[in-house]
Amino acid sequence: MARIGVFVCRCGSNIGATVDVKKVVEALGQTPDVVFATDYMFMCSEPGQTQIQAAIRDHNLDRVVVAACSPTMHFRTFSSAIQRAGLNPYMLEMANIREQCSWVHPDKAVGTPKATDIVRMAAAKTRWFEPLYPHEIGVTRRALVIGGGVAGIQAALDIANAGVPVVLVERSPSIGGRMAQLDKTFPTLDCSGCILTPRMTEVSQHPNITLRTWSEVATVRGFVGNFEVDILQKPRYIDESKCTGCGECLTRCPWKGFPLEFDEGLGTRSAVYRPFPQAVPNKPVIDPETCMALKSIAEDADRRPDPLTGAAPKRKPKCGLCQKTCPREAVDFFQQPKITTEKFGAVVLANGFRLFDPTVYGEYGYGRYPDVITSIQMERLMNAAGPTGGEIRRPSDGKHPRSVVFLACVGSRDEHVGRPYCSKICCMYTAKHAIMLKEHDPHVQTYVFYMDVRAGGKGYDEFVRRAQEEYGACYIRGRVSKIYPDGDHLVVMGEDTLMGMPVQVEADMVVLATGVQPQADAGDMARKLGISYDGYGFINESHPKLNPVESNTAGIFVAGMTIGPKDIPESVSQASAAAAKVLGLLSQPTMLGEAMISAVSQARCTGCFTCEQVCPYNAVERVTLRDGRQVAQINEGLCKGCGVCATACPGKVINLRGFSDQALLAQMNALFTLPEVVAVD
Amino acid sequence: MYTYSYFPGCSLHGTAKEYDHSLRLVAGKLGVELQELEDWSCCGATAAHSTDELLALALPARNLRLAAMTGRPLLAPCVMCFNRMRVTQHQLENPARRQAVEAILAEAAGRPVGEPATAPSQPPVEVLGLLQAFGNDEMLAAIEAAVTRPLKGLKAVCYYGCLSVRPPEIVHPDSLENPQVMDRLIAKLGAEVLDWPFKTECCGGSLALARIDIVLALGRRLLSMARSVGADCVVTACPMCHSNLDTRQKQINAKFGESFKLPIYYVTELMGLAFGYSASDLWLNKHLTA
Amino acid sequence: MNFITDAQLRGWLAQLIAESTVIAPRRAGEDLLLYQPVEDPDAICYDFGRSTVSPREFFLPATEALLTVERVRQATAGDGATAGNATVAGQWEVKLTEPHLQHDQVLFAVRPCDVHALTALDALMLKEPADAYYAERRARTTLIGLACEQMGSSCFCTSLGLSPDDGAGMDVMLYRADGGYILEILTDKGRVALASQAPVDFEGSRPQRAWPEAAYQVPPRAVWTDHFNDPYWASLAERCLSCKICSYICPTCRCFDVRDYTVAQAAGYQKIERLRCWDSCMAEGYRRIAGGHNPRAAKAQRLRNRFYCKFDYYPADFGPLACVGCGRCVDQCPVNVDITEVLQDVAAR
Amino acid sequence: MIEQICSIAEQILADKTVDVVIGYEAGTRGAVRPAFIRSAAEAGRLVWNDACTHNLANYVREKHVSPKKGAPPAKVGVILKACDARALNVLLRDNQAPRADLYLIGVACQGMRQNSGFAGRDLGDLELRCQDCAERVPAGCDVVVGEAPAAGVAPASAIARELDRLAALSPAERQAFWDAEFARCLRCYACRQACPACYCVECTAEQLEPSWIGVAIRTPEKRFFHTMRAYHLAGRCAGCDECARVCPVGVRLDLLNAWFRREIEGTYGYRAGQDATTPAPLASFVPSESLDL
Amino acid sequence: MPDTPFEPRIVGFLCNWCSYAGANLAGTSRIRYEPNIRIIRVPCSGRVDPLFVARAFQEGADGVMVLGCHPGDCHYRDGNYYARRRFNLMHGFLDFLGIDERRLKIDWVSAAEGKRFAQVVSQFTDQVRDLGPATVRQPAVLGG
Repeated sequence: MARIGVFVCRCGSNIGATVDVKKVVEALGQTPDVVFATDYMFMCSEPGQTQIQAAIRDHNLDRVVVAACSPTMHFRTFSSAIQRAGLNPYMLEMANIREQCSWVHPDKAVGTPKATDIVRMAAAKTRWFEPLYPHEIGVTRRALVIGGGVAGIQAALDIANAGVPVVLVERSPSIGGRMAQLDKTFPTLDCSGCILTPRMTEVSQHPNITLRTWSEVATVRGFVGNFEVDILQKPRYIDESKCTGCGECLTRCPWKGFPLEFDEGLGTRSAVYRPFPQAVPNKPVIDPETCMALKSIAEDADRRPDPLTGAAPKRKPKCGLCQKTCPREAVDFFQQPKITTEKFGAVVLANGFRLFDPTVYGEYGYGRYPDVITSIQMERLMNAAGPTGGEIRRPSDGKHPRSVVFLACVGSRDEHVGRPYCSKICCMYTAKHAIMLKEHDPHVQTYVFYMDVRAGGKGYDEFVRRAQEEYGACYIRGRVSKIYPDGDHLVVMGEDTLMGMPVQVEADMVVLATGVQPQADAGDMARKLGISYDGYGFINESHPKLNPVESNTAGIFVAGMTIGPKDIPESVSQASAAAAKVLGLLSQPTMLGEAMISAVSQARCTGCFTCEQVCPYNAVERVTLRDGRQVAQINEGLCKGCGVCATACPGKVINLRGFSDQALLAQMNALFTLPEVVAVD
Repeated sequence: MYTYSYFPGCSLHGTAKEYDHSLRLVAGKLGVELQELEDWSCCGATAAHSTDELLALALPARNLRLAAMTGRPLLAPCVMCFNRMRVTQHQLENPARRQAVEAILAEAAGRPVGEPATAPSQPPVEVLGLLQAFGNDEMLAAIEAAVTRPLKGLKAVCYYGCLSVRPPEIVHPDSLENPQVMDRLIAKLGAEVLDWPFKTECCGGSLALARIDIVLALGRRLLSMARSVGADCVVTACPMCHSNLDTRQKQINAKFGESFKLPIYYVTELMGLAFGYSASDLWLNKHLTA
Repeated sequence: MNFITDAQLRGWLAQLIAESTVIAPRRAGEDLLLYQPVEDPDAICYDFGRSTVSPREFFLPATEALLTVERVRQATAGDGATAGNATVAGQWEVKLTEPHLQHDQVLFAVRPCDVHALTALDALMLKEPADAYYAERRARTTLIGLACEQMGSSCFCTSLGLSPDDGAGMDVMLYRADGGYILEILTDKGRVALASQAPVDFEGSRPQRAWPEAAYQVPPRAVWTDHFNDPYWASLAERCLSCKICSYICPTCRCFDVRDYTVAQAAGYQKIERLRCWDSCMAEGYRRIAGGHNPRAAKAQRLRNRFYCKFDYYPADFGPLACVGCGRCVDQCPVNVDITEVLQDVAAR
Repeated sequence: MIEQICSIAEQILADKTVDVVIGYEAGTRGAVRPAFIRSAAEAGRLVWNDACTHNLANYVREKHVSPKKGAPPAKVGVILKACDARALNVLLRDNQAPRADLYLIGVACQGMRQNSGFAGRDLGDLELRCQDCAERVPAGCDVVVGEAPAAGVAPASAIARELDRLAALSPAERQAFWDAEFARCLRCYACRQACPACYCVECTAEQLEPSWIGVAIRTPEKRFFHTMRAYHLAGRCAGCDECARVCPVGVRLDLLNAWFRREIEGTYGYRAGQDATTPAPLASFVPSESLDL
Repeated sequence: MPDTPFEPRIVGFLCNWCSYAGANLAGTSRIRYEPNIRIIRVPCSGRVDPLFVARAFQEGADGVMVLGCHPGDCHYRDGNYYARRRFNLMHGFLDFLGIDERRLKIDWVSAAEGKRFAQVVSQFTDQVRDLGPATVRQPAVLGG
């Protein structure tokens, strides 16, 4: 006979106001197997927990129901409380009478009976609880950082400096990310490159960091402490081990004039190229799309080694100048993609963001009018290492613009383009652009069309004021309805909502402050890692306030823009936070696994292995019993406790601990056996 | 090739007779059969839709029902009619609104209220504007083939105006800001189509009579842009745009000391010309600016 | 001897139906005849050989609550009171109820073999200590027999020394005759049941029929004992499905399973039922005992037990054979395990 | 035909390909019943006619669920009709019998008659499943005896029509129909015992933990038992309809299973027992498929 | 019993990561909805055995909801895909057994859709209220 104790929390007035807690307690006190029921103002408080522990001792309880908030909120709190009182931590059930009752049903007459049901159902469920004991899992003391932007770099360095080996995977040819493209950073205006490049070099030289650029995470298997990751190394066509980065090949390559990604199409590159001068590793890549040699090889089998015999190609590739010039013979046209599998204990996801594509705003004419550019292009124009050597020349005719119009919130705070959120950084970098333009050329007049100026942050609002007051940026509150060319300039038609009238500004150049959005493949990456993400593709933190850098999958942490819009200092601090979490996890040789996982009753298993078929984690193993029967067995390390197997098992011989058929049935029965009886004489 | 129920609307029987005429000519040439919708009535543009919502829906709804009964797609060359029809179809997806309108129609038709005007099973009529009907690849091919007198050397800008592209989620233009369908069509006629930024700018629309000053200002803006890109003419599919640009040109010149002499053509008129019909056939003399 | 016309019989049944639960044969589908409570005399089927399922269920129901336990918590009781704001569970008042038959029963048009079966069951069920539930049903049921007019293809009651028109054990016996039935009142219970009726006296005796000779002999117990370990049983059992059809339709099988269930629960209230349900020695779990050991795990052991129970153990322990030759199991076995074949085989070995 | 069957049986017994051949023999009172032939000499006992309705795949399983400790599993030859062969495929797919230990003798079938397999009953029309059968020749057997009927038999869809009839009723009417069916049920489990796909070590209906159903033999329990069993067989029932045949009180169990078969074939294009490899439809999915309720 | 207006009894099986979280969000956002639903938390919609639902109806539920993550977003990768198939079938089968299919609702509610959760629940509750009490009601000794 179970001895259940029920503890109903009033949560101040959160529950007390809309649920007659006394009545609930009384009803539960009357419920079979419930030997003790009480209520308290704040169960989660110290005295609340002490009360529970006292009751466990005094009434010799073996199961506890806490009727309060959602288990996602306080299950841990109470389960450790009952554990301290000597109960198995899993002999606890939380009845969620706050989020799912008192907060949504303001009427006591409704809330009270519903709460009573919820608690009774919980009590009935606990009857079928059994003590659970999480098993120990070994932990691989090695971390994977995905993304070589400033966040990834920071996380990698922090972890590595603590003595833990790190592999940093970056899909582009160099680390540095968006920050490397920037000219200056707000509000201090210190040079982005100058502060980032030393960190990049540090990464490349750090004994504990293995840098894997031009690589991607292909698949992720395993579980916290024991991840197994396939990393795909894309062919660089240049042997990194031989290449010294001398750059001879670059000067010789005859295939020039292709848009350089790093310069956002404003600059050009040759077929063999280095994304930017300070790239890390400072080694070129050959682009198979544009390289004559590689194209000739792709088209002509005779230029490839025999796939079967491996015999040398019958004909040479076309061109091949780089190969000829390379003093170290590092050029290898036949490099193949490689997949290597490595083990990690923890993962930090910092795969960054993508800028909004403004072409959907036809009225701005981006893509039609060369002098309408995006702010990241502006960064490149301003950057001394950029396509114009830091001179502000407009794309169309290379003239120095005299009048420049900035449009804020392009792809931010706009339902119509599916981006209702604020990108957070645009107000600031636009102010920065306004200031820098003036710095470059005092004759420039800048205009900024904005919705609101959002400059929360240390020295931020002052910065925007400076842009207006010291650098004469003309801020116009309103949206732009149309941009069209008139002669050699652009006409920007908009509305000044403060003046309440339409305005027209003649501009030599228009800069669109494009908003922030998740990487195009953010969803795929999240699915690879088995973590959840929101409607836009930003990763969901496991708790927005209390676990801001944890994903909802143990062992996988997140930092930077991949969670949502934020500026550099925020990204960096998140990276360090994630690093700290990783180090905490990897500080122990072993850790406790999940306890609420599946178990097979092998005596009754028919060995049909439907479970094996459905298990998303390959957690089902085949074992042969002494009597020769082959039956299923659950790998406790791999099982994540989804219960799909328990449901699929034709013989119902798989039990999902904590959610057994029995427990769930009892929980349901409790509801229906309830209102049957009115009174018995 | 195609057979459409044809909804001329008031304009094509009045101020835009030439549009109607040229359309019938070129349609015939292209083997497109137009069967004027039996007993059609006002589409509810301007006057109605700026005064009474239900009326604005009931009027086109009636025509839509008539069209539904023919089982043929409905061609409404006047962009205003086209727009009203499409908008109404959209609005009537709301059951409450639908009922209200049905009630009115039922009354008008002397039928018991509540009885659905069109059997619910009946698929909604496909409503096409001129550009939808003649802008598809198949028609473009036919048009190209029908050209006997290419409009070589004619520099044209295509003026779509507002209603043929707005609201985009209802009329589904190929592009809200930079539509191409008319450009492609005119190009097939051998004319040189110039890109210009005012394809979908405002002509003053129904302010034509109420606020002439605005209409003149907007008209001037459009015409000067057309001129500055070097256009010989402006092509449109909208009687409202046409009258605002054509009939008002003198006044614009007078008011702003301009000297515009830009003919405003209906798409179908240029088609007609290219197909070898002579200007008089097309009643080009109906234009004030020629 | 009396005679009752069809019309009279109808009237009589109508009256019986008014006074008690009348259970009679009804067509429940093609080649499906079941004894069921009837509301309307015309629903009764007279033209049948033998019911698909034996009427035993009206004496040993497939499921009956032997006992109902209600636990009621006195909310106000001192020790149930609230100490501070804490409610401490207190005493439960327990209330027991035993079920009783709502109305007297009349089992109409029951065949002699099925009543022989009841007599056989009595030997066990009414033997002290008697099974109160069975006893009550027996006592409160009037048996109105209907003599067979011929034997079914699988009937072999005559081989067991019984006769298809034997009124033994009946309260009233009916024999088909032109325009009605010859009626024989055999007990006071029968007389009471007929009280309101005035059947015409009937001179002469009930129709005498010559029934076929016994086709099979039941081997004496000694033979059974000898063949207990005969491989015959294993080979016989190979095709057996271990379904329980034979024992569930059998008029003499009586094995059951008793379990307690909570059937209702509420604040301060809990209702538990002790259920007795049919079970069968054909079922694999039937003999499984605590700890999982199963002395009759093998199909062959179980099948063998069926015949030993009928022809060896039961007569030994209680006297009568536990088979009345109704032949139901012969007809219903989906894999043709034929009890008469078994009798011959055993005898032949 | 029977000669062929006998000679095959004789041969595979003689050359020890198998230890036993499971086929059909003549029983008492004109019944046909499963036979277990262990020596070439006995092979003559085998019969083949339109009363060989039993699904012998059911017996194959028993040999394998729990072999005696140490003892090698018996090699079994078994005679299968098309429907039986499908049932066997399900068993193979579900790991319930090693193909290596089986020798499958397929028999092209002209359809079986109602009342088959019971003593002293006259054979009736073709069984419903046979009226509906479009596949007369068993697939995946080691040897097949006989040919498909010359003209492809046009399925009568007798069961399908009944499904449609029920589908046309109101939910309440359907419930009434099933309550009446289940009321008759004796819960004797003959349906389960006769079912090749019911190979659980312990039936969920009898398990103590989790205890899904009490032992009571009352309509609610019976209703749930049949609901459970039907779902349990969804995608695994190959349609031999033994359950319906053996039911002593004629509960229309064939309809329950037929409903699932039709639905699954219609929605997921899967036919239970179509082969021995395709995973069960409820143990697989297509990410893009829709939830069409 | 006094004849109070019929209030349906509705059981809701909610997956822990999306729908249950969605229900919590509805709570934290104080979005009111029909109170009839009684929520049973399961780790994944893939854990919900269609037989729980069949059972719920026999026990006396007037309606049953099964809510999980949107397809593709299952916390356990595939769980809801299996749920989708199982209920696609069970939905029709229960109807075949006489349980009006409008009494069973399968839907996907994400952790971010608190508002939607409230709407789905309220709409379904109204629907079932209109249908009236379920007739399958056969409270049974079903063990457990």
